Amino acid sequence: MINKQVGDLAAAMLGIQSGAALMISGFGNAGIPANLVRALAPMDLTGLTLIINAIRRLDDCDAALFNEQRISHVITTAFRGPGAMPANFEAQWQRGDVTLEIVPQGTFAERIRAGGAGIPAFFTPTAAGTTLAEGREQRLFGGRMCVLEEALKADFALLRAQKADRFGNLFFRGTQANFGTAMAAAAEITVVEVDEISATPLPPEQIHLPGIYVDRVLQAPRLD
Amino acid sequence: MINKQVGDLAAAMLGIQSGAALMISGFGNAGIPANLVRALAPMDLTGLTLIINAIRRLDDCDAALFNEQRISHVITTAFRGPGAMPANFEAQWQRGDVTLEIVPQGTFAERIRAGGAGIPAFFTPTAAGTTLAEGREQRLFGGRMCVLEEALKADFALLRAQKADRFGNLFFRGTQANFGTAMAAAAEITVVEVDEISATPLPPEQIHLPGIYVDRVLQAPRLD
Amino acid sequence: MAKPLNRDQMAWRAAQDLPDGAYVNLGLGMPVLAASHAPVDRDIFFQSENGILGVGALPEPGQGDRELVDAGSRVVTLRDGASIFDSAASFAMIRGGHLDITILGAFQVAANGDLANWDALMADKGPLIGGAMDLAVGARAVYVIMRHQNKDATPRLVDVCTYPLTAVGVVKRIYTDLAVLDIDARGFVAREIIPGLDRADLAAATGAPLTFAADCRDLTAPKFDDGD
Amino acid sequence: MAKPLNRDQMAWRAAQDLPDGAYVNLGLGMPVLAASHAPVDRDIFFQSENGILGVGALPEPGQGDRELVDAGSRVVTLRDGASIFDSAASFAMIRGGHLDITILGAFQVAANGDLANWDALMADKGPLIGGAMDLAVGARAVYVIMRHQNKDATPRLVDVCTYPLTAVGVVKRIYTDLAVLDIDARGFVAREIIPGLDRADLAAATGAPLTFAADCRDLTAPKFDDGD
Repeated sequence: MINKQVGDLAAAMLGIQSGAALMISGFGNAGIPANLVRALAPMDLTGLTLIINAIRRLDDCDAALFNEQRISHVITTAFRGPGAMPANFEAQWQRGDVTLEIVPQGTFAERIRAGGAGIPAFFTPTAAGTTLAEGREQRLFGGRMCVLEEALKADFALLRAQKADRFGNLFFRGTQANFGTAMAAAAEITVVEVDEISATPLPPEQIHLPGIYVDRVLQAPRLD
Repeated sequence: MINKQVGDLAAAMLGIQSGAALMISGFGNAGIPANLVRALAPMDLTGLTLIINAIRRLDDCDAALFNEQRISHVITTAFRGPGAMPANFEAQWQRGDVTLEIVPQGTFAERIRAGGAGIPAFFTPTAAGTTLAEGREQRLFGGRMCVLEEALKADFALLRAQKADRFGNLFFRGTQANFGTAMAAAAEITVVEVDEISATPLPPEQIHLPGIYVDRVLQAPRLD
Repeated sequence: MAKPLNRDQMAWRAAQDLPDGAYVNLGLGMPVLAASHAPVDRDIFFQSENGILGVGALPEPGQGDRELVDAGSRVVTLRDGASIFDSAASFAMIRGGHLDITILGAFQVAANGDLANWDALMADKGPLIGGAMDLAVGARAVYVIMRHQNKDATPRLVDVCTYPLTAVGVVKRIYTDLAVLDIDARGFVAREIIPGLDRADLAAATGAPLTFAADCRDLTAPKFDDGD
Repeated sequence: MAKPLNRDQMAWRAAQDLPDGAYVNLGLGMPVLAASHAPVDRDIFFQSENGILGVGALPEPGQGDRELVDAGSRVVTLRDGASIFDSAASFAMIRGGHLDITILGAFQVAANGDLANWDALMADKGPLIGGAMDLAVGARAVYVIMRHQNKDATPRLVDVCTYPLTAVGVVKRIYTDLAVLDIDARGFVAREIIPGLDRADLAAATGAPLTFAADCRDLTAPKFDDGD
């Protein structure tokens, strides 16, 4: 019998190892898997790659990840925090402890979607003719210059949703879904924290992400 | 004020001209825009390109389209009908009156999705190493041979849904959506026939396709 | 005398290899019969390429929702935990490697796993390709159900496919009316053979070198009356 | 003496050009102010790149759903007819050319429509790119709201952008504190200019040749007290 519910954070995070690539969903304060993220720092990992829309959200969520220098590479659309002082991760980037790949947000979303959809690469007009396209393959389609972009995949995806059932089907509230649906399909193992695990199957019309993309669901309260 | 409801078939079909490329949704008997399709034959058009998953569904729906030789090109995943006698369109293909592009169904869906998503081309492993890939650009990604496929777009998309509101938001019942969501985004003008036009806005959690992709909705009973 | 399996028996045998918790796509024809033969104590999700994960039983005749159909255009129901989505999402699921198993029909399978199942080179017939090419490259394991030979006794397990390929080197296992075979570095490897059939006769019915697994055993199935 | 528009006035002016029925994405900063200045008799859908079509008013402080936020991470509400989707779908909408208008902030706009709005080459600051590149290539019309000059009086309307580009040749219209300008084959074309400002002074404040439309008129806006 399929039952994707896990009982605690240890079971949720099982198998994440040093050197792993992690996708972390969330936009603004919506859909942030804060319980899972905060479980990372104590795991004594090094050399992590993070694939995350806005890295400063992570700094807000658990700066210990950076304090303990667990992260070596970041793929993101927004590396800079607001304010005059660099955020913790930013100082590490300046010292060269963290390397960085900056990606336009739509290309970021589409590369992750491609990773889950079996599309290894695609052309997009985004960033054509800019410094981000330098040294990359560009080609005209219909008179428009486009850049070749490759899919993103990961070992684990961490996300937050409102509801799950034992099959791993997910219902997102508000704008919780954001990068989560694409990340769940692009990662080998997808771990989801939810407000509620429904005792009955979610009705099909409530399912935003089919359970086939979800490996573990953990009930955990929303953290601020 | 946005109001995408149209009052009759003539308004729904307005602007479809000879030489137009039409996407027609439907899989099996689900989501077939039969009212709209049957309105095509009497319009005195020629040189139409049809982008449709299974061309024999159209033959079932309104063979007059083929009788009157309105169609000159078909992009499809299934051209053959069952049974010993060739269907009407098949005879025309044999005579060379209709030309044909045959596409694997997943590539068909993804090319249409790409057309609506601003992705001009993508690589896919589907059909690599087969006769369908002959003469096409192939490239290895991660040790796997892939074929370059270009986006499909159209002048009009015709689909059927269960419910719409004045904003053009759509709710699909059962497996009605199939190619419709992708086609609506890939066509310049999207026309939808529905069982019901809701007097109040569809609630966000019921919307399968945002109204931005829909230009006209017509209330019309499901035809067999 | 050795009695070949009928259609339902072949489908039944394939269905026994679907593990608990599996996500499975079944092709039209014999493969889709496997759904009704899956062990009832296993929690299996059947995917339909037109946008269902979790196809349920067929409804009573005249019942069911005519806007809810499977890849064979049959009106179907949904099982507990099922979800519905559009074709682009369905093939993202298929192509993206999320299905554990697909079972397909075939005209020919080659000893290197090449699959030919979409174009039998019928004169004057338009092509029909459907979702087979995507399933064949996308599923984690590709199994085939087909008769071991054509009606004229020419082999369907071959050295090199003569029909146009669906995909290159993808087939892992074949269920025929005579045997269950795996494909590995040795080529075709018989794992099960119907009782009473000589190994030499199976090899003769196979169009490429045939190895027998060390533990090759009898292929048996319950009786099904499928009018075959 | 000519009084430059303040932030709200610039946003108000831009908002007057949003037609009834338009689908519009507003960038962070001044552009997003345009939403509250849109004429109330027009039915306009504001898109938020994180997955909303139909952003409504801001909720009362302390109200609203904290899991429903806009691209600026503000808790928002939904308007009638709004829909919600994920980021991949949102950028498919953006990149696919479905939005009628995007209004963005900018550091520089060149006379050929080149846009620079993501990297001001600040030393020791990590990059922040967000969705601007996708919006700039995807929307049917790209409008910019920005001050006409930097604080040191260097121009932001330039011959060639010196900051890294966001997109090539995309900007169609610019709303500044001094003027409304279109970009066409002639380069910058002033359509409106604030009362009391000499045309020669506007040209001097512009870092590329400036043409005046035959019907160039006064740029006026209601008073808004934005503390600017």
